[in-house]
Amino acid sequence: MKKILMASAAIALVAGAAGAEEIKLGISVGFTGPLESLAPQMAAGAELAMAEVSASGLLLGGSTVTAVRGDSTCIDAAAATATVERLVTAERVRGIVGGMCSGETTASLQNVAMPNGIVMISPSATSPALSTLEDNGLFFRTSPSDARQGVVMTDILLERGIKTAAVTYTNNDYGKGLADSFQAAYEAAGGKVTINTAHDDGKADYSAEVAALAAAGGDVLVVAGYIDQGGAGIIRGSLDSGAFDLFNFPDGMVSQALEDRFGPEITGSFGQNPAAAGAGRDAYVAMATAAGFDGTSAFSPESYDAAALILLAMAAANSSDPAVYKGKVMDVANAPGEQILPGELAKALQIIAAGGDVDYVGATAVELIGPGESSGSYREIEFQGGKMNVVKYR
Amino acid sequence: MIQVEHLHKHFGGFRAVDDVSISIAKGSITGLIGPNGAGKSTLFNVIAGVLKPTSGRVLMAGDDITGLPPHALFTKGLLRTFQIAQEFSSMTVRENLMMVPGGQAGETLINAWFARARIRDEEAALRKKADEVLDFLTISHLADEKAGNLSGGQKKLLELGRTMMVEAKIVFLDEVGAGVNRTLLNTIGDAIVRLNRERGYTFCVIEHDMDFIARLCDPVIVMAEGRVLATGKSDEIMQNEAVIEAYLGTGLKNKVREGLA
Amino acid sequence: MDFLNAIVALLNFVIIPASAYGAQLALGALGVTLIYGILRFSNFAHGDTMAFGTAITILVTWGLQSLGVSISPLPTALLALPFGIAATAALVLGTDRAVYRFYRKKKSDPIILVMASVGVMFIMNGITRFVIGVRDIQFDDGVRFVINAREFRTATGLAEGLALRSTQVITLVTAVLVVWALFWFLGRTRTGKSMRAFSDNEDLALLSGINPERVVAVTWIIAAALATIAGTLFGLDKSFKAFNYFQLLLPIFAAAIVGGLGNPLGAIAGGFVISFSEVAVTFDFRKVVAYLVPGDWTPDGPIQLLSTEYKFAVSFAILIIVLLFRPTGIFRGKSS
Amino acid sequence: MTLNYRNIALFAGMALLLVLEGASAKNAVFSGSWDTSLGILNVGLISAVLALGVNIQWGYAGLFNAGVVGFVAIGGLAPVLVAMPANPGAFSAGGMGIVAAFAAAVATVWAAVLVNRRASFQVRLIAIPVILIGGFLVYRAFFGPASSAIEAVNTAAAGNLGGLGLPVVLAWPVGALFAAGAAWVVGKTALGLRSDYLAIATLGIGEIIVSVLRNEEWLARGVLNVNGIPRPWPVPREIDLQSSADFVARAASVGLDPVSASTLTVKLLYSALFLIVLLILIWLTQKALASPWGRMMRAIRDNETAAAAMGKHITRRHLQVFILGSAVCGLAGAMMITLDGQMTPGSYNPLRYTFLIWVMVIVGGSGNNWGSVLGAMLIWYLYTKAESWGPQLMAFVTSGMADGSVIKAHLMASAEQMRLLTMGLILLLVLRFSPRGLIPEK
Repeated sequence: MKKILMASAAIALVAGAAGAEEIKLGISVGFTGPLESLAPQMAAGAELAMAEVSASGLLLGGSTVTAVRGDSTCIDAAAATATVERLVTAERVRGIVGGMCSGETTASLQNVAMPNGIVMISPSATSPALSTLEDNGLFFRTSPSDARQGVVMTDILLERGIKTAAVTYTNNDYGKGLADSFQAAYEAAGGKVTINTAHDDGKADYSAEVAALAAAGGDVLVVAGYIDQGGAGIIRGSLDSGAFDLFNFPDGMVSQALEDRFGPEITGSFGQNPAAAGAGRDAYVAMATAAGFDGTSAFSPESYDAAALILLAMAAANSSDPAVYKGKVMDVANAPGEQILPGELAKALQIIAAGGDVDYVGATAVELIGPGESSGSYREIEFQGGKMNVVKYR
Repeated sequence: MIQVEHLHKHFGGFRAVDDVSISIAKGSITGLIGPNGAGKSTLFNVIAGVLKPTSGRVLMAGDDITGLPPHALFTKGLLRTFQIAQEFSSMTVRENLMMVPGGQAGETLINAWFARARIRDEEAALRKKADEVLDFLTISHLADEKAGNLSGGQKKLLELGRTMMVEAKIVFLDEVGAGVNRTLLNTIGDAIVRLNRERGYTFCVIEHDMDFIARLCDPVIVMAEGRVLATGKSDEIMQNEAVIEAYLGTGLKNKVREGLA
Repeated sequence: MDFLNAIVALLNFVIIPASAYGAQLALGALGVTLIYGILRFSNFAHGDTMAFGTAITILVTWGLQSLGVSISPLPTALLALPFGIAATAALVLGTDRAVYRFYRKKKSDPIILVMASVGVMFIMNGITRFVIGVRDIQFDDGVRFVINAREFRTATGLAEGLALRSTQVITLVTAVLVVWALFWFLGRTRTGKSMRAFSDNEDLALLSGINPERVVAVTWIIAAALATIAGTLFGLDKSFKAFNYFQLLLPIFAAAIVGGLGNPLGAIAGGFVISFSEVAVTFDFRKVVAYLVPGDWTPDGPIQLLSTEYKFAVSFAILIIVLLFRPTGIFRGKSS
Repeated sequence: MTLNYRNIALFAGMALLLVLEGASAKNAVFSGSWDTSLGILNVGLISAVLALGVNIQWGYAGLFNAGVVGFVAIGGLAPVLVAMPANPGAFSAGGMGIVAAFAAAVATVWAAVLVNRRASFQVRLIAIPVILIGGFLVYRAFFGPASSAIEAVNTAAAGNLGGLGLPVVLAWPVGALFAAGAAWVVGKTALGLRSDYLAIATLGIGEIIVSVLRNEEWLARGVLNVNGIPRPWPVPREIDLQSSADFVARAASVGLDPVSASTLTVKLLYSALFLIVLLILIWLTQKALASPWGRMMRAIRDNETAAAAMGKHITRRHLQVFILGSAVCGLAGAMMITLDGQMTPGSYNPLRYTFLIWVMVIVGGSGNNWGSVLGAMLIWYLYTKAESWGPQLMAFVTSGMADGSVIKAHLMASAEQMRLLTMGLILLLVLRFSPRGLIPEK
């Protein structure tokens, strides 16, 4: 054992220096479990960024990047910890895109990533608790925290003159956190939340939830859920029963699937998701389509951005050692520097190699503030004529 | 010892036990006979607390014991055996006996963990007693056999043995002779008589073997179609018109059926 | 007018959705109860059997759609249903041969069969995902509404809308047909009668010359058909996602048990008891009450017994209360 | 366990798997990481405790508890309430209201039970619903304001009652007590039911307990999770070790880098703690099984009718083992939360915490404590390893196919699903070919 440990320590030392190497990045998302339908697109997104960098041959003297997938199950902290343990100590990954859900992310961060000094960038864990967690500067996320979106939603609703809203949220920390922060912001701004109630994902039937929402009433229904989970059931039920025909869709809902499924029926409904002005998101969606997966699926763009950030930070630090490049993540994500969109990673690497600055914008307008989370700019979308149209960016 | 007063047990419209009043005297070996479906086993099961009566009372030494659960009756000294022997099949014969006495110190978990010495003494005493019982029943050689491997008759003996592990006041034996060969039946009969004489057990025995009943029982109660037909000494019963008719009736019916078949 | 509004609101949000959901649960519970009646164990794999059947039906539906076959205004999936049933029947018969028959021959304790069904559940779970993946799939085509809420409002001038989806109607009609067919089968045909005899008294049935393996096979085929139909109707009405069908297992069990295991009538009643209680106990009656009382009496807060977070707990609370008073269900089911 | 060669070999084999996991070079089967190996061992030890709890219920008494997840969850509540710091002002805001609400609930149930026992049928028909609904409204009147008041205190970071700030190890027996309390209520109501009905009633009760934990934010923040549960004595934090010069020097003296040394130290200390708990439990359960108490329990499981006729109080004994088994499950739940360092009510899923535990008990050998321990270790090992084996197997299977082939993409995409499928397959194979498990009850 001693020998092996020494050997691996030696490898780690060697890996720290620049020179072509095979860099492994872990992807820890819930391929099984309640959000299993989102995981494949997230992993594909992250792998897309890695492939792009590998193909460019411009990272750390032509290093290649390989993805190692791990199943975090989304809900089982023990299994997630074991998975990340494997990624870190056996696969020797140099960074992790993940975890998926806040609970599992916290567990694997505190029990594995932090002790081993590995950088984790979560595309989808949004819990405010993660902002205050002690993380040794190792944890970042490309999804904005709930508090920010709550404020953006409030602005959008009030600008549209909507004074009462019913809120239904998916019963996990993402949904609950978002719904609560929205309610706080909205009511502080003079709006009225008629009801703020949960729906469980993966349940058989949502007529009870729709009935309760309908009874409470409101000008708009805020669906803080996931499109291919309970969120769709709630919308279906609300539309069919005539309970609501105007909706607000937060980031977990805004996707191609929403347009495909409900487009013509939800004319006038609106939503917001992280994206900056410019072609970032569209570029990503096009790349995803070319690669054969749905880039609009929730948290798939965030996953691409998370992987890209790790790799650009490595380039900027001229090292694949997390202890070194962790300090560069904020630098590459934020201004000053040239703005980088999806598909432009090679360009970014060239700029970095030439000693320039980059400001990674990516598919979701990444802007990291404070303790390494995305402050995010949002785009407001609206459905007209069965299509999802961008109204403006904020 | 036991008084049964106006006991009814109905299953839907079927009156399995229909207004039965009997009494079992202390120290007696009372026989309970009757053709199949006469309600003997149902009566047993009501007295033993397995079935709740539709109406009526059961008294034991003057106390009302109607509807008490089986484990409560056990503590009052009322024990029973079953028509089909109910052994603890995965336990050894000796264990089958040793588990019987109630209130063993080792049956509480705290003692099981922390009063080991006390349990050791208690177990030694129980083991000795169990071996005595096995001796009495002449099945000592089977002590370490799994009870599930015994023959039907041996299981019946074992059941009888279980009643000997405690000071029973009254023991109900349900068809002790069913599936038991003649030699073993005699052994069981001897055991019953000895228990009755030496330990003062009261017995109530359901049996089809008339010789067995005649040898052991006094008095004998005859049931048919849920009612008590007659009560008396065995030789009187054999002469009783109603009894003969009840038995012969079925007998004749059987004959006729056989003839047709 | 207000009274009518109250009635319409109740119909729209409680009675219609709960009836459709109840019919889906009832069909699922019928399968569970039938297997319990004949094979004497609770089949934990039933939810995943439903998922498998639906997955095959969806694949065939896609095939038919690409061939341009359609039975508009009805959904194409109805046409694909027989294929789904056939495939599912083959799968469960194979499972019976590979797994359950061994324990049946050995006369194992029923609980061992329950455990085996848990193993089968895990495996079917995987197979379904291998076949069709983990995504949410919408596969209903044809006409969506019989009555549309908005049109209803304009047509009647009422403030409340009433919606009736075609899938809800299809669900109820199919459920009635299936239940009728099942009872006709059990009551009138020779095989059905022998199944009932077998369920009532296995030994007696064996003595009277019934072939148990045949009865078991027929039971599995019927259960597969029920599962596929229930799963497809459910998927048409909502959408298909493999994960949801495991979750569906719990209310289905609740329905089968509330009604009394092994009792087909009980399963149907149980399905509706569970669906109506889930919707009604967590229903906010404010809107309905507001129509019925004078204006200023209208309450501010919600009038509901429990918030919807607990709707799932409601079905089980009802299950437990029923069992406390009737340990084998409303219709007195079997107990092994 | 009889100390025969077979059983020793089985445990040695299990140990060998873990050693190979740690010591071998990284290959397709083993990860070659001691961290992974010890990580599996630690959760395996907790799973062994959990499996012992289930074995007490199923193996000793034949009670099929399909609501294990509920008792694990309720045990997991203990570390939050015992070890977390208090949320200042929360108790004064609504603590008394909560107490009053529960007093009202208990009084209601008590009154209903009393009426049910004493009154005539007609009175009962009216009185019981009136009492229940009236009591429920009183309960709600106290409970609603109190819980919102608590949730309003420091909402973003806490919003719950908080804990007592005591050492987390104390939470383990408390978790057992919580679960025992819940089991008493459940047992009183459900244990009269027969086999399948009991199974499904407990399945439902488990779901109810979990949904309460998910939705009552005042208690343990519901789905918002509680993070940062303190570590038990004597387990330090890795980063503290890494920053201790003394530790780094000692690590270097045995040829370890500080990071691996710290993670391994922490894991080994956890293993020691869990092992102590497990050994105490095994001692207790083995002694109980070998005592007259165990003989009585076996008799009851063998033949309830005869045991009742021999004076054994079946319902009381069933209740006892149900409570004992659930308490052990609760203990395991508390240990699990301690190891994770957080309470996430959303993670209590019956597949993982009921059915997987069942697989452990069956595979190990129901009725046999050592069997349960072995089964738990083995199944947890396989469950963890299947996560990486599944995709590798698929990669192997599809290696002959052309890149970009639809079938290959489809198979690779489904690879993660191998995990549950494997568990099902193992369960079926064991049930079929070794129905009494790896270490059968003697």
